[in-house]
Amino acid sequence: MTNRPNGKNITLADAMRSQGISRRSFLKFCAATASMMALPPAMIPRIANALENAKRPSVIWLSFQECTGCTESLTRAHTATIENLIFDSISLDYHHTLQAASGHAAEAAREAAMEENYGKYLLVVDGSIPLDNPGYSTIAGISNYDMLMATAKGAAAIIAVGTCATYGGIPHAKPNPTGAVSVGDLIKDKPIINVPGCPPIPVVITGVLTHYLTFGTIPELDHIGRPKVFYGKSIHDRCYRRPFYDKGLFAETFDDEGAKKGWCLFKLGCKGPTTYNACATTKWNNGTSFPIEAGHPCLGCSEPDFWDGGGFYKALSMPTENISKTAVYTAGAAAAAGVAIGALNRSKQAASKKAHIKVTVDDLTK
Amino acid sequence: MSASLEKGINALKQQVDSTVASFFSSCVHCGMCAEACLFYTETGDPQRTPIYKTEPLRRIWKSEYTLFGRIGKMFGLTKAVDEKLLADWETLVYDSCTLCGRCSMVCPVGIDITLMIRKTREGLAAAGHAPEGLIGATKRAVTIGSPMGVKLPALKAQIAHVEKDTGLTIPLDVEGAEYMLLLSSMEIMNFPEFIEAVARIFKHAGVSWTISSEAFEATNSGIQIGVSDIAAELVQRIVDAAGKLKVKTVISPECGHAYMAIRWDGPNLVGKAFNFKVRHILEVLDELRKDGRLKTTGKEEQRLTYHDPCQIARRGGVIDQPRNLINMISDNFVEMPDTGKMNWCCGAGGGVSSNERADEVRLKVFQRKKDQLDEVMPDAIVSACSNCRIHLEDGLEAYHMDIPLLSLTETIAEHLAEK
Amino acid sequence: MTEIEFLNWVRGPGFQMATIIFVAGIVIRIFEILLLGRKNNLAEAKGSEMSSGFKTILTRSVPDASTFKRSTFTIVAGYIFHIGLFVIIFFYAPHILLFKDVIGFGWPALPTPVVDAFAVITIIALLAVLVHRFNNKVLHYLTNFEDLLVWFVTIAPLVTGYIAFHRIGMTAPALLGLHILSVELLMVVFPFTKLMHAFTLFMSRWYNGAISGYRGVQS
Amino acid sequence: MNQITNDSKFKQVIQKLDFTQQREVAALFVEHVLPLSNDERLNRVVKVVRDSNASADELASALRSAKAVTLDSHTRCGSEGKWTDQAGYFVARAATAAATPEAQSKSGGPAWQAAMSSRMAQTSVFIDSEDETPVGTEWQYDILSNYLNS
Amino acid sequence: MPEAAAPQFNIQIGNELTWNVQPLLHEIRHALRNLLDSGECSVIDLRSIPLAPGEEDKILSTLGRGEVQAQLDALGPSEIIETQYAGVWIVTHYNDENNIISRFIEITTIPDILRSQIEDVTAACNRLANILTDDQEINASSVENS
Repeated sequence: MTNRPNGKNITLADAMRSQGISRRSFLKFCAATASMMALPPAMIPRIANALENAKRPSVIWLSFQECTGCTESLTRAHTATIENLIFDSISLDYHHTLQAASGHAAEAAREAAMEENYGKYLLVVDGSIPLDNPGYSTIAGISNYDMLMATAKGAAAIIAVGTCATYGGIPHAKPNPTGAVSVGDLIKDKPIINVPGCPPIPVVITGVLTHYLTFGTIPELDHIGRPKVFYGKSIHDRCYRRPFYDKGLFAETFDDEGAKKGWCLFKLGCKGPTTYNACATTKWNNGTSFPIEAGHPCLGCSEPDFWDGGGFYKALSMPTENISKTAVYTAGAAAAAGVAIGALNRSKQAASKKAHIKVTVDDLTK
Repeated sequence: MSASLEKGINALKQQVDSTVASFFSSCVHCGMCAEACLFYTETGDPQRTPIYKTEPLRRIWKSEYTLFGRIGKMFGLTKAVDEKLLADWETLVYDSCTLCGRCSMVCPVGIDITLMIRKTREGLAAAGHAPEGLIGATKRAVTIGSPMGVKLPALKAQIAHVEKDTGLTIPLDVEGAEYMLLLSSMEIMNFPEFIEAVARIFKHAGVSWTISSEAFEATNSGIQIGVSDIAAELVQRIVDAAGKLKVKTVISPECGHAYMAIRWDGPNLVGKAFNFKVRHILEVLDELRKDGRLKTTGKEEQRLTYHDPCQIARRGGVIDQPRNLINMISDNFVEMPDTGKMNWCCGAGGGVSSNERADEVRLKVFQRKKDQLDEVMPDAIVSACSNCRIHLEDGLEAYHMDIPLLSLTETIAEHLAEK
Repeated sequence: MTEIEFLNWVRGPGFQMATIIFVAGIVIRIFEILLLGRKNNLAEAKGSEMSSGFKTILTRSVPDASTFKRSTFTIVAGYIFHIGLFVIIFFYAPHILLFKDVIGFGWPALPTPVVDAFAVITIIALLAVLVHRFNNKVLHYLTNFEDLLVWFVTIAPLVTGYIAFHRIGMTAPALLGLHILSVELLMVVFPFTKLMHAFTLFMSRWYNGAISGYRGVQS
Repeated sequence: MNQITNDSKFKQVIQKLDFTQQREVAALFVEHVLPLSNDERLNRVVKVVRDSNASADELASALRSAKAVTLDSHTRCGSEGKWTDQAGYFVARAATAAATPEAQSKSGGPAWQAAMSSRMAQTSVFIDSEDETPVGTEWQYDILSNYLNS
Repeated sequence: MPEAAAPQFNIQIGNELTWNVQPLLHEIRHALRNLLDSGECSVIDLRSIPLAPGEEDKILSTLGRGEVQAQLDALGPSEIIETQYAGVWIVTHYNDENNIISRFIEITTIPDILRSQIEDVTAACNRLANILTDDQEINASSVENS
């Protein structure tokens, strides 16, 4: 994010031109974005117009229990792409991974931005929040919880980036030692856009930002807060290997004929059927490919608790626990119980025989 | 006069063993047994579905011998056996079942339903819910020695007769004879010619045989009413007599349940394996045929069919012998549909005939036999059970059919080759 | 609780509980039955219990002609849904994976479309069976709550499984979760109901064959 | 023709008779024991059988009613047997034998069958009265002799 | 490459046909008529229409290539071609890795993106002016050129 002109009143258009990006490129970007967000082509001019005049909104980015993978995913782009184009269009006033300032200086910057844009700034969060013991994760002596609550107060909307922020993610995985929770678990009074994924697809973030910048609203969300545009269909439904699933042609191992022929990876633990994300369409690395295309099953990383699904290589139809052990132990115990009950029955039989009084012809009537 | 619900329940408890438990555990309520039971097919009354008749026993099994049933009992979920249940079931268990065993042959999960109805009778009888007729017969069997009150003098008189008519001697109480012949009261009273037939055949084949004056009665009302104690007592009489006369083989006559009683239930009732063999008269005759000791002449021209008595064929295992014998004396033998082990009962076995209350239904369900006979239109029906014989005659009469009934043994005797 | 959390539960703790009840229930009942024992027969045998017992286990699957005529529907429908269930449970690839995971080995699966067809036929057969239960005089008379419960827990996995495979209506995790849940319901109900016949059938058929084989009649 | 004094002679003589004669003799035997049965239907049967020019139909219906009486009078399995009643049953069987046409007639022929059954009828009467009074058969020899002599 | 159909720009469930080809072509015809009658342009986003593998190619081959073919180099290449049906254009945007990021069928006399954009023209004008006002730059550049 180099040679970016500062100052809050510069529009996106200015920003781009100062980077020598032609308006054609801009139009192309708008078209691509519209297409990607399934907006009618008729909207393209409006998007263009909106973005050109959009004042760069203040964005505060908080990173809690996370691995910086999300930030990586978003900043990975090494050439001028529509993704970082969008980042150039915002004023990233606080992001302790990217900003130069640190410690108290950084916090000061955050407080300043909050004050200046109270009620207007966008809050982006990656990472989950530990509730067990604030000591698990603090920034400048401030617990994640306090920082989130304080910063959320003045936010216009919150974008939870990555599965940790949206659903607790890896820190929340059993046994969840830090008592990690998601942003949504703590904040109920602000619009929250969940952008899950480990990491999430960059264009999804920019798409959401674009939408926000264009319409000033948040996009339509599904029942767990994800933008329908990107999370509306499951990997399975969009998977180019789906026909093999329907036919029942599966790769058994990573190196067998099936794998070579590109057959379905269900048996290798693919979570595509139960995972809702845009990987199969938008792809990764600027649309190069996505895990299944690379021959690896989907981990289901954009779904809650994807880490507790019984292992990445366990097929969806397999139990997550060790059932054979359970069965054997149960059978053993039950056998013992069975013998006991059997003995009980035998004694009952014997008792009835003992209680038997010889029936003679005189005992046939009352 | 001391029958009681407690005794009944206790008796039912005694009946439960691994067979009963596995049978009840397997029933899926498919209803196929109904289609195998002439008491259902001819009346269309679903109550008469065989497995339904075992309800009292089922309840005991469930509430006493299954963990889940016991738990259910604590919460009053498992149905109990009470006076009313037994009273309601009396007509199902005694009037609507001849213990013919056909349901046991078709049950897809292999339940021996008949066995369980038989066991259910133990409970009902002990609780005082046996039919009058059967109680009467049982009393006579125990006190007089014959369900029909036939006393030794009567037998002697009939014997005297036969001897006069045939000039043969009927050996009475001959020690060391090879065979000891049992008779059913039916034969003594209604078909004394059976004695004659046996006498002639055995003379012909040179068989050493005898009749015991102490235990000539083959029938066993204890089996029909379902009281093992009494059944055992009646069997014991025969065992004692056989021991006393040191016979090698006891012959069960042309009577269905008598064979079941002495051949299959006997040893288990007295709790001791017999030291003599038990054979049905037809088995004996077929043996003689095999050994070439039984020779016949001439053939019956008329079209013959054979009615398999349930307890002798399906429940007794004597199926081929009668056919071998009939083929000796007939070139015109036809099988009814559903024959042998799948034959339909005449409708009067298992004590139904001694239970006046069942007279009506007994004749109603005869329709099944009629339909069977209509398929083959025989000139005469051969059988090997006096009870079947009498009831078939009744039924044919009631259904205005004129087909004579023949005893297989007697018919063979008619064809004995002169020596 | 999100669908995925639900799915994880039915695949994890739920399935474990179901397995415990299923296995314990069956083992206890089998012991309960066999330990009751039975008196040995003192009558002179005319045939072998063993051989005719085992023979009957097989022969009872084939009804005699006249029985078939009298109970055609019951037999045909029964055959269809039993075979159907067998194929679907044991020859659908994802199911085989489950068995492989539990018992350690698997076997080749049938093509999914084939299994799919079986599912449709089986569901139809089970529906027909229910209708028959109410229309047939005897069945109507015998039918109790247990019969209906068992019918329900049997058809439920079929229907939910069919819907889950074709992804109709709810989200995929919810559908899959429901399917697994319905199977767990079946497993839990199994030992307490006539479903036990799947195991005890072999005993009762054997006993039946043994009892009459001992008297020289192949039942 | 000399008197018949024993069963073997009795049997021989009967076998010599032709079927219609046998029938007539049978009828006479039945008639003799008729009092032991309290079923009037048998009277008619005897009448028809005795009537040498009775039509086939008449004989047929006679046979039917004779059979009917047999079934009605026999003691059913398990029910208490009353020998005095049982006598009626054997009378009926004698009548049946007499009315049976040649085709279905059992060995020994109608006369012999009737003779045996009517003897059993007589025996039955005495069974209940415990004393072992041997039932005479001479009356049958007489009836036969008379029949031949007439 | 796996035997499975190479990942398409427009991936659909299964490989059974969607039967969207004919309707789409009809839509294009109506749009053309509309263009003639009222001069109104229209754009169809190909991603927004479910198509089975092969169906997209079917559409493209049906429309074929016409006289105009333009290349654009803005944030990765773009291809603008007029099909053999005048007024029907196909605009395809690629990213730097030459993956299609969007594809439109435009029914117009000339796609907007081909036109020089006023903003760019303004910027161009300024840049040129700056250059002309500074001779050294020209000389310098000419020296370099020589």
